[in-house]
This record gives sequence, structure tokens and C-alpha cells, in this order.
Amino acid sequence: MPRVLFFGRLRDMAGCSEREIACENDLDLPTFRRLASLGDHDLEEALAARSVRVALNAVLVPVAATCSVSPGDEVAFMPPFSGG
Amino acid sequence: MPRVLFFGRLRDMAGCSEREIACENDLDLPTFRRLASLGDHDLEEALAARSVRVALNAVLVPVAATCSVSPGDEVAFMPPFSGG
Amino acid sequence: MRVVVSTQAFAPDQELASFARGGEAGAVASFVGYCRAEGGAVERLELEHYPGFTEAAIARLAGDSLRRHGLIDLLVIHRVGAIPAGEAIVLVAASSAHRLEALTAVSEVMDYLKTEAPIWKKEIGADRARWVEPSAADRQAAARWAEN
Amino acid sequence: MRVVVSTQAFAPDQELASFARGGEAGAVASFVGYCRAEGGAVERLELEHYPGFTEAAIARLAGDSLRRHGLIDLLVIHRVGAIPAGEAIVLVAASSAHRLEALTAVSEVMDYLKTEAPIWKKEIGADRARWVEPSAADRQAAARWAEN
Repeated sequence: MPRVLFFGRLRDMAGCSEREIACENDLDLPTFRRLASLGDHDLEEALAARSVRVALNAVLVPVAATCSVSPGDEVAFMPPFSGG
Repeated sequence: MPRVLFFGRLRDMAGCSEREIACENDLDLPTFRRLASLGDHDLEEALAARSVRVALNAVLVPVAATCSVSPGDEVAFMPPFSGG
Repeated sequence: MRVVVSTQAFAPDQELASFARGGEAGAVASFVGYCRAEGGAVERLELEHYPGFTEAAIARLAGDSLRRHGLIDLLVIHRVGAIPAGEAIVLVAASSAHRLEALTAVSEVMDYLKTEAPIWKKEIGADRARWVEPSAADRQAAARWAEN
Repeated sequence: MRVVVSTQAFAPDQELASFARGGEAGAVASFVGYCRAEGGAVERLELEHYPGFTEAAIARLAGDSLRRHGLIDLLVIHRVGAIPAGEAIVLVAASSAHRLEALTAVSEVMDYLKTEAPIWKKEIGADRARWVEPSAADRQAAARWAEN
């Protein structure tokens, strides 16, 4: 089962920092976002925002639209960074 | 009697860091440079270089040509600075 | 080069004192960022990171800066977790033969940390809890390095 | 603000540790310049200054930078006299609310020290003794501040 990680304000919206997603098949990213949001449409929309970067197994996904999520993958949704 | 201070490579050329100039009258700067050089024409020319800044009584002289030196004054000849 | 991402508090002075500048370094530039109390409005910052991913991203941007500016050494320490007002968040130190490279690298690394380090910063006070996002000025500051 | 011109050796780490950054400082930037051995060619630097005049000139350029950038505090220590290879020549530290002001002020003060501080620097080695003059790059670096 793939795992989703939420950071920053997305974590606050989700109410948790990670979830396991019940799915045994490969998923495209929009489908994964829908499953990861557990019916929370505000969260689903927030995950799809242009400013949100996506990492698949701790590697930044350059073009989120082409991303496919397999069972065992870890997908991170990351709002704008604010280090320093 | 006015006093002349030499800094940096001008000090090396003059062979000393300061001299008292035997003179009881006000002097314009070219005359002061000639007296301060004690007949050393290379030094006199070096003191007149555009890159050399002049301080009169520890205040930078903006336009050296208009500077008049009185007995009791301290005149510093300063080649390009290299702090830091 | 040394990159540290840790929840531990650190002492900037001690870290700078032990920063090995190397024999031919003529220049050491540094920057320390502190958690500002903003007149008591901020009690602490809470910095989230993505373990592994965050360290790798900072190491990559630091390594790029080290090579681009021909630095002798570079140190980046970024604290994460809860940081009380007044304590240090980040330290960047760079050594080089001449001053321009070290000074430029420190500014550049700081600008990149603001927009490219996977860290999320929340300000917590009696009357506020808000996520900080990079300002337009932060984005412009980071963008100027890419232009050169 | 504190400006020191002295023949005494100083410990940059200790000076930085005691640099009072003040309660609302979010940023401390610093720069330390060292005497480089240049592979053994340089044994020491000899820095001449004009007592009184030099201190006043550095205090003026430091005060201008403090005001222009709204700094919280600024420290300039410039050693003069004989400085053996490996020892510190100059330290500039600036504190401010946000990073840009402190980083900019440190770069600016360093650039001005190179061209506007009445100090004359001679490199001494087994095979050389030469007066250092600001390079074209140093002059350009100082000039960029006047343009802004």
C-alpha cells in the first residue's frame, strides 16, 4: 500500500503527517490525491495547487502530471518551502 | 614650522615617516611639496601624483590646488589606501 | 563541506570557532539567523522537515555553491523542531582565498535556503500560529543567482 | 557601534561571541580577513596607518553604513602593524532585523575598507617586499555601492 506524507499547512489540513492508502494497483497522481484526501475536497484541491511540490520516494517529481504511484511508494506533498 | 607626513611607498621614497620643514611663511602646496622633498625630484613628482591624497591637519583636502600650508600645520601625503 | 540538520540547539560562536578555514583561506564569511521575538508576539518557531530529503536538498545546494565559487570550505547548520525566541535557527559559513567568493556564497546559500530547502516554518505565539511562506523579496533574492 | 584600530592581535571568534546582537536581531553577518601565506611567499603584512585620521575615516564609513541599512549594531576591528601569516587582519560584523541588511552592510564595509580606509599594506617575504594597492576589482566593488 502506498503511503502519503503531508507537510506544513497541508499537514494541518489533513490532521496527520502521514497515511497509508488502501490500494493494490498503480495510480495516476489525480487518483492518488483523491484517495489520499479521504473525501476532504478542500484538501484534495490544496494538494493539486501549482505551488505544491511532489516527491516520489524522496525524489522531487519534475512534472507531477506524469507521475504514477505504485504500492510501496512514498508520496510527499510539499507546500512552498520556508527554510533559513 | 610645518610638518610633513609620508605614508606607504612615499615613506619608503622619502626614507622617513615625517619631517619638519624650515619655513616661517604660508606656502602654496606646490612650494610645500618642493621644500618637503629636500631636492629629491622623484619624490616631489610622486607627491604631486593624481592618486596621492593630501590631508591638512588630519582633514582630507578636497582640492589640493587651493591648499595653503601655515607654520604649525601638519600635511600628510597619502598614496592609494589598501585597508581590509 | 559539512551540512547538519538537527533538532539540537547549537552555539554559533563555537561552531564558527571550530570551522576549519584551511591554510590559504584569506576570507571567512558567515551568517547566523535567529528566531525573533517580534516584541513578544512570537514564542517559538516550529520547523518541520522531511528526513533524508531535506538533508539531501541542502547538501546539493551547498555543494553547488562550493564548486561555483571555488570555496575552500562551507558549513551549513540548520536547526529544526521547536526553536524558542532568541535562539539560532541557521548558520552558514564559507572560506575562500579572497573575500568576494566567501561573501557571495553565504548570501547565495541563505537565499536558496529560504526558497529551496524543504523546511516548513510555523510561528507560534500567544495569539498566533501561522505558516511562514517565502516573500516576494525572498523569491527575487533567490532568482538573482540563477541569472548570473 | 564599535570601531577598533589596534596593533594588538585579536581573536575573531571571541569578538563575535561578545558582539551584542540585541533582542530583536534576526540576523548577524560577519567577515574575517586573514593574512595569507601564499604558499610561504608571504611571511607577514605590515600595515601603516595615520593615528586619529584612520580611526575617524573608518568610524565615518561604518556609521554611514549603519544608518543607511538601519542596522542594530556594527563592529569593525582593523589590526595594524606587523601581522604574521595566518593571523586575522580585519573583522566586520553587523546585526539587523532581517538578513539582507546585515549581509549587504558587511560586504559594503569591506569594499569601502579596501579603497577608503587610510591604511597602507606591505607584503613582506623572503623574496619580496611590496606595497599593496587596491585592484581594479576592488575599485569596482566599492563603486557599486555609490551607484545604488
